[in-house]
Amino acid sequence: MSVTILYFARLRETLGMTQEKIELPAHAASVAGLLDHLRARGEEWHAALAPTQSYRVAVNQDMADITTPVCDGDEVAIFPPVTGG
Amino acid sequence: MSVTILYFARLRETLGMTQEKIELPAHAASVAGLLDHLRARGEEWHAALAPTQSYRVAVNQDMADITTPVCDGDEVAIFPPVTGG
Amino acid sequence: MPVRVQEADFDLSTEINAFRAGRPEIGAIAVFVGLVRDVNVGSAVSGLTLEHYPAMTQKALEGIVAQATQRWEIIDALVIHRVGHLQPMDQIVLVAVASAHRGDAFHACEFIMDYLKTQAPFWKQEQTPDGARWVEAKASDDSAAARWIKK
Amino acid sequence: MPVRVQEADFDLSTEINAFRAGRPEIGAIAVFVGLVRDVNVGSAVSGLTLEHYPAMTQKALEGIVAQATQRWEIIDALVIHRVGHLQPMDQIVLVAVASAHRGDAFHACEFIMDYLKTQAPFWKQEQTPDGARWVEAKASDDSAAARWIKK
Repeated sequence: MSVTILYFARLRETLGMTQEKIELPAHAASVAGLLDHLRARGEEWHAALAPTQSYRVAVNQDMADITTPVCDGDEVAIFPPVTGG
Repeated sequence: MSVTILYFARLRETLGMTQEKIELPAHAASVAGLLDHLRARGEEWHAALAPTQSYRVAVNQDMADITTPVCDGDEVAIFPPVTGG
Repeated sequence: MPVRVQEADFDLSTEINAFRAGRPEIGAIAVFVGLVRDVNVGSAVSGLTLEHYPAMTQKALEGIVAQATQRWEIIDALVIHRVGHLQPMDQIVLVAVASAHRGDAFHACEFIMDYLKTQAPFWKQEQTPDGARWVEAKASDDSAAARWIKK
Repeated sequence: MPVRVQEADFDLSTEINAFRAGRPEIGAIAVFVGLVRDVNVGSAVSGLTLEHYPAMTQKALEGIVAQATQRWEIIDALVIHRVGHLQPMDQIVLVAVASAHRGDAFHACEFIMDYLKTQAPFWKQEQTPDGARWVEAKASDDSAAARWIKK
């Protein structure tokens, strides 16, 4: 299935990526599965998305957690804790 | 001793008095003594200044209670609970 | 710590801009504006007269602001309270508190309003279809102010 | 319940006057204005860039305002948040809450700010003498937001 991923702020800079469209295997159809998939890309991704790092994930513009399902056509955003206001 | 008394809002209307200067006997030199002195003026004063009525007293522009001393030349104000803001 | 009691209306932008001018250390401003409502305790209100005790008002408001300054980390506070005749939708009171961070600004602003409501010598008389009536003090204002008393 | 995300500055009086126009039932407006400080975490700050997630920002802010509306008796709420390049002393955010009485206005305004700080997808990058740096989220913002979770 096809998923759009957006990266923001420090994570966008660290990973050198603003937006991408990926094919996610059906067995990885959750935030946890998607993160595992991305971490497998190499050391930089593994470090930046380690569970000990502080970051947030939104699915279809709603704050999500690792159990949130990811479906075909979803927009997933990965970003640092927010600092507006 | 000489004391200036000011009345505000509903109490000013009930008592028909905005400001007066009175001679207060030395034995009445406290808020409690002053109130007793005023209540002795008659039924209307007795009712309006009864301890069960809701009103406040300030001495020299500071909120006071019945134990606050009253000295020669002081300005005492008697008024309903405040309703500004 | 400017405190003003006046008949004239005030403009929010003018007041806040002057209040924060030249102070880049301010990160947060909490503001309260009190307005005349057209209804109170079930009656239509066509106007309001605010009486006060001129010799005491300024002193009482400055005392309240001084207490807020001691209790919270604030950079400055501004209080403007109107007196005289007001119409529904008119502005009555402005309280603004500037701080580096929002928590102190919010709490000091709410504290100043709660104390102003119970300690500053202002009295409202409303014009209603049944004639003029003095506004009664609310027990909820006493309990709001009592929240701030340190145990 | 207007929510706006914009690069342009806003004028406090213009916004508040439009917000309360024709609503004589409003007795209280609590307002918060967030400003760019010229110092943060010990460094001089010469400017700020606010990045956001456009598709999510509006939705997140509307969700926060909707929660406030359910929890307090409020008449209306207004949120304006700026994005892009800002200078010290620039306005960043405006939150205004109108209510009949002040308690609801104050609490809903503080709630919206606390949630905005932890839930709305904005990120600040500061320009300092050592270069640009991303502002770190503060644990105190998480605990401020956690205060509102009902036990």
